[in-house]
Amino acid sequence: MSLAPLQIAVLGVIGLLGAGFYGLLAGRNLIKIVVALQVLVKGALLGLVAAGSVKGQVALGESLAVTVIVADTIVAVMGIALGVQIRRRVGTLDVKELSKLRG
Amino acid sequence: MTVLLLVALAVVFAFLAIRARRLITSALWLAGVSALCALVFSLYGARQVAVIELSVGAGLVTVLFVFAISVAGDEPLAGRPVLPRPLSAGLVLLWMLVLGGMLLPGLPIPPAVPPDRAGLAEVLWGPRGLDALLQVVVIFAGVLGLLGLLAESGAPLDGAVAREVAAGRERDLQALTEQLQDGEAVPE
Amino acid sequence: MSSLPAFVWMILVPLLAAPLVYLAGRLDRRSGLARWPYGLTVLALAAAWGAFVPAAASLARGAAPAFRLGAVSLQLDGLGLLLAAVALSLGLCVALYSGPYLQGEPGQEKFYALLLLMIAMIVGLGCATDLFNLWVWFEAMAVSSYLLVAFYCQQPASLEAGFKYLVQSAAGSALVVAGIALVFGVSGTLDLAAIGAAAGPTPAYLAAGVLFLVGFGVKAALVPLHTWLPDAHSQAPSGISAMLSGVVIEAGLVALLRVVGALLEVSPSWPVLLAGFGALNMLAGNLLALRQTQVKRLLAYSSVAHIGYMLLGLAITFASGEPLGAQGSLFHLVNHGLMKGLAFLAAGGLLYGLYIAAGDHGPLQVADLAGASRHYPLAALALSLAVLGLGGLPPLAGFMSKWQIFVAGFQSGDPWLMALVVFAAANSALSLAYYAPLINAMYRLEPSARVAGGRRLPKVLGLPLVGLGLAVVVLGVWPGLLDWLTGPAAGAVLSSLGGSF
Amino acid sequence: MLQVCLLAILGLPWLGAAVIWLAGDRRPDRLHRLAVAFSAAGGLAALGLLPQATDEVALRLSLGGVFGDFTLVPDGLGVLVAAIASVIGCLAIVFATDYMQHGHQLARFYSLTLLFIGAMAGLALSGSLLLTFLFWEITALCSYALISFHNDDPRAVAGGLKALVMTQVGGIGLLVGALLAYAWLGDYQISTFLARAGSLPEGVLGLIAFGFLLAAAAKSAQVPLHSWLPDAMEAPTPVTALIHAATMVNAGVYLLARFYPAFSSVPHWRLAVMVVGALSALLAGLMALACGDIKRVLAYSTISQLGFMVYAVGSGALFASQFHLLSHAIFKALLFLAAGALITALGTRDLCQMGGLGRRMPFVRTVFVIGACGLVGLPLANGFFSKDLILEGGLEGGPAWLYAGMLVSVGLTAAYSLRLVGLVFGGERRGPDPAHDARPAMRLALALLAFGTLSSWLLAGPLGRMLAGTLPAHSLEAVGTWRLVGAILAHPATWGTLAVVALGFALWAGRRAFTRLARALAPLLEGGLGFEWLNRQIVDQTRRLAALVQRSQTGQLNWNAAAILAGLLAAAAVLLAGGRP
Repeated sequence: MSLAPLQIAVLGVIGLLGAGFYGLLAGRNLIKIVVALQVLVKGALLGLVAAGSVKGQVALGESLAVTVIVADTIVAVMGIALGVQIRRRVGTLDVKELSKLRG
Repeated sequence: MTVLLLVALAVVFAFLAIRARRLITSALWLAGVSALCALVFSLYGARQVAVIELSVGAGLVTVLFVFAISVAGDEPLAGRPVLPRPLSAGLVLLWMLVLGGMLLPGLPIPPAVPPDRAGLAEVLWGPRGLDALLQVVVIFAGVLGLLGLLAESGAPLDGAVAREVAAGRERDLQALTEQLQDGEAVPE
Repeated sequence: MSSLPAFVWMILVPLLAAPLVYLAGRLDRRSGLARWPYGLTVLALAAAWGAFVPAAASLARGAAPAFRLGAVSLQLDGLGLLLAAVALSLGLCVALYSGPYLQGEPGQEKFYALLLLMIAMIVGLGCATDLFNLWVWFEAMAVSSYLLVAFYCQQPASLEAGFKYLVQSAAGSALVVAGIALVFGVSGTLDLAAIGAAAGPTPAYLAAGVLFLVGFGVKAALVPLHTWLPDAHSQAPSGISAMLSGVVIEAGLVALLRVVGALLEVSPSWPVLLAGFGALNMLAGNLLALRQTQVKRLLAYSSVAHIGYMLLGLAITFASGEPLGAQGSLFHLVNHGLMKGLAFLAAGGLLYGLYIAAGDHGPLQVADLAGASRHYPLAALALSLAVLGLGGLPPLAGFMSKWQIFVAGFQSGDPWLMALVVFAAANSALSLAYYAPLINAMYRLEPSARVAGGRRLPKVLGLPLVGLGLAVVVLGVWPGLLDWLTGPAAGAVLSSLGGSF
Repeated sequence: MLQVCLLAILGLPWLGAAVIWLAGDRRPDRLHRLAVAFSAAGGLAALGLLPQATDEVALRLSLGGVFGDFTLVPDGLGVLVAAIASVIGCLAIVFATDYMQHGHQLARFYSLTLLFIGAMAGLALSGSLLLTFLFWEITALCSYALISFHNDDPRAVAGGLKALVMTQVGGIGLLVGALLAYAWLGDYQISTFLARAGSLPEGVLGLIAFGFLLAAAAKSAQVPLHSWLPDAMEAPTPVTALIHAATMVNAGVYLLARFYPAFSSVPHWRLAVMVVGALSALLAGLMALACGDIKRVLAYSTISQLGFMVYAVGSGALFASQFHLLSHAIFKALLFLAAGALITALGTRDLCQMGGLGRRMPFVRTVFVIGACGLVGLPLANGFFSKDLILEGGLEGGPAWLYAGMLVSVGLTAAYSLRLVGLVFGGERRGPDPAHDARPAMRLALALLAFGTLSSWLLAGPLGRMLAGTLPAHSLEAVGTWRLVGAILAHPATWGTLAVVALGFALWAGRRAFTRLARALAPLLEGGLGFEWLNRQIVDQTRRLAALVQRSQTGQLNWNAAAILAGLLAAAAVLLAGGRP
């Protein structure tokens, strides 16, 4: 069975999105939640690049991907900073403990 | 075929990053995912973004994670997960099946299109100039946010109210540090 | 530079002012009052209004002002103008208000700079015509709002809220990118109009539609994606709560609308989906608000319910192809911005007087409001007006926009939509069960311990309250006053549906 | 002139409300004077409007779009209700200057009362369905705010909330009706609706008709939506007299009467209206017999009397219903204000602590008994004529079994009125002595109302002429006062009714014979015949549901992410279900 590049990319996107979501659902550690977010975005990035390549617009796909990488790195950095700050102020990285706001 | 293998490996690495017990391992697996993605990108012809992904995703972000872990500590968390594991796995699997079921069967196999000759820089600063400008905004906002988040409460304050606020903060901080010291003392 | 169309200045002025504000704040650090950043921010937003007027005028003349940079163009249409109007007016009020509110807090220059950035990004988002560009505006807006939510970054609760907000919003945004990749991979274009022409009922577009709906839906607080909202709205500084509730979630809705408009052909179930989420939002929002004892959390849940009304109006237009539902819905968007802005600013005023001025960051409880009317007559009256308007009582703005949505529902002649309208009306009645006790508490004679020991409110704090309060009343008495804004906006929604009727 | 009067009726009270709110609580005596001045001016304008009634649109304000034209049509029906609101409103405010003498938050009290007067007049005069709905809601809002005026009392807060939510739920009926009418006719004008109702599809007209009935039942406190009115008695007494006896609760009757020509042909509608009215009259009369709070007794009696009016509309006796509306507004306002005078003097509303007051408060006793005569319908009081007209109309236009039920209600009215008067004024003194008899301003208001109770029936002829002349759609017939009186006196049913009244008196006088029955019934009656239970159930179930939903907001990030995933799945399912080409 041979798969076209697009199919492979779609498989990869689904796999990475799934892994990322599993991380969001099962992760306990704040930092690990940020890791899961990164995985999610890797999936989306893969999709963008593959789409560009399939449509013969590699550079366009690349430029979109760069924008996403920049934006997402910023988000990751802020997530990490929030995590560090939470560790400092709340004293834990456990997401389970981080549920004072509810109801 | 190589692409398929690499993608599959990236997904496996991603799951390992999620499953890893130690944060540091998790960060390293993530770097692996990033590197594999970069490889896949370059196989898709996107060489420049591959380089960027490698340096930013596998490099910079990993360094940040390691830094954060060194600051925040890396104790494994005891106790049961918030969601029952089968439920998380079931939901995710179901979602992957739905998405896959929607996408894979009906996906048209597109005709090979000759790749364009434009380079990343030309596109990014030419047709997608607005995106590039907005990236600057995002970075600016991010830096401001980071400064705000990591700022210590040492900023100059004014007036009676502010002094009160500062005093309250000091008290909180002290209580917190004491608490933390106590908390850290117990396991040893 | 003078060749730039006026509406671009609406984006550029706050955008360029942001670094200036930050720099001014750094130079002015000594005083701790942040006079310069505050003044500059207010000035910049007022100047943006100066750009708004010619932009609106040129749109009214029938010209469609556009700005192109490379392959990406920004175009001002009715919907964009409406979003800009809400963002700028609420933004100006919030900026005015935050000066006294944040007095003495560290890091104010960052607050103002980010506020300006956020407003600029929202205005830009309303004008985007390119799918990916839309996402970039959206993401930039989100990034500039993270610190604003977690502004009290010494407080565990606001850190918690900030982190939840960041994670959920980032997850949603990743889903949107995945959707963009799908659309791009199938159609090869990113232009929304071109996508609209190319899209058909194939699985790939369908999957992209789902991803967009959920991705933008997180920001627009569709139930069950709303879970970040009460935390973020209640923990942010009150001005930001007003912005989040009055503009940011609506910006999510507008983004959703743009994308769904382009993907309309993909599925006939869009109206069902919108109406379903609308009903769910109304019910869940009201029920969740019913048991709240914290004022700001209660108001946050009421935003969830009000998104439901807007969705209902949009669903009516999607189902019937008549602009009236969308017009009502967008009118409600404006009114909700004004009313909820007023509510959060008034509640924030009370929070300031009762807690923050004393250095306490506890939540404002409904019980704390007892007797507030005698010590804080303006804030109490403003909050009463706001919640009565939100509850849909005449002659306040909220009634008129709800009425417009209801009329649209009945004119469609569809029994399901009519039933939904009745459901919405019943929800309005239900919502009074939590709005009214707020008023009762404020007009008690016996002051709570908090009120008895509360501080006076700075005068400037009252200015936005008066302005927004007047707007809520005037629009309720004379709803036609905003037709110039809502009419073209509804037209823009219709034309984004591609004239497929 | 007409326009000036109209604007004055609506505008003066609202202007007064704004002025008083802005004036604040600092100088109470100035507030009293301002309130009296504005309400008196409004009342005079309303009286000036009476002779100018017309069925033409007098004022038109075009809002454009889906809001249509706001019009004011001062026809007979509207002018009557507006005049009642303005005049009794003025008297209630005069009374309040004494009643609220030591009150706090006077500015809020007077502003809301004036706001209400203006809104009620607007509701009556409105010629557009949307405007009607608008004023309808404003009156509900004022009613809520005034019921819970004493916000420190949890019962007042609960009562206000209950009134607000129940009338809002009923208001949905009016909303649906107005929306349907607009969707099918493209116009909000009531005149258009009355003229073209026949062209509506049968189902639509039926929906509108029953929607309006629902709204009317909620507003006029008819079974099964009546239970908010007794709880509304926590309001300051002048407000009770004005809003919850004389004016706002009439809005339902007014609505039904106004639209009667359009709905009378709807199958089962007339019967439904009559049954609702008769049931309310009967059940509320029973509950009034067992009640121990003077204001609640009067509240139940209001429900019962409103039931009479609703019954009259259903049977087609429109003139009788409006005539009784006028009579009831006067004598019930009198009774409530007199009760207010008692309450200020005694500091309690409990009937068990009254008794023997006849000699100590002779003035209040006299006017109260006059009011009770009106309520019972004894000859020479206005209630006699209007109630008998209703019963005659019912005998002609409705089934006999309902008429029999109404006769029982008449007897019950006599019984509980006698009980009330006996418990308050007769027998031994059962509590501390009253501080004083009624104060001067109170006396003025009470005396005017007592005079009205004894003489307002003289207006039957002019009222009939005005209604017949300005309501073309209703096809009413004008009859002169004396001919009407003659006809009433000559009708055998009148004497039957009087006999039933005597029976009712006898029932209370010989109550010892029924002790066991009364004891068995008492808990049932005090519990509001199960309606209270039903209300509580609805509230409890809603709260339970809310608690359930609240548990879904776990505050756990992992669950939040799961919700996003669930949203993805649900959206995919819906889109897929409809998305297959």
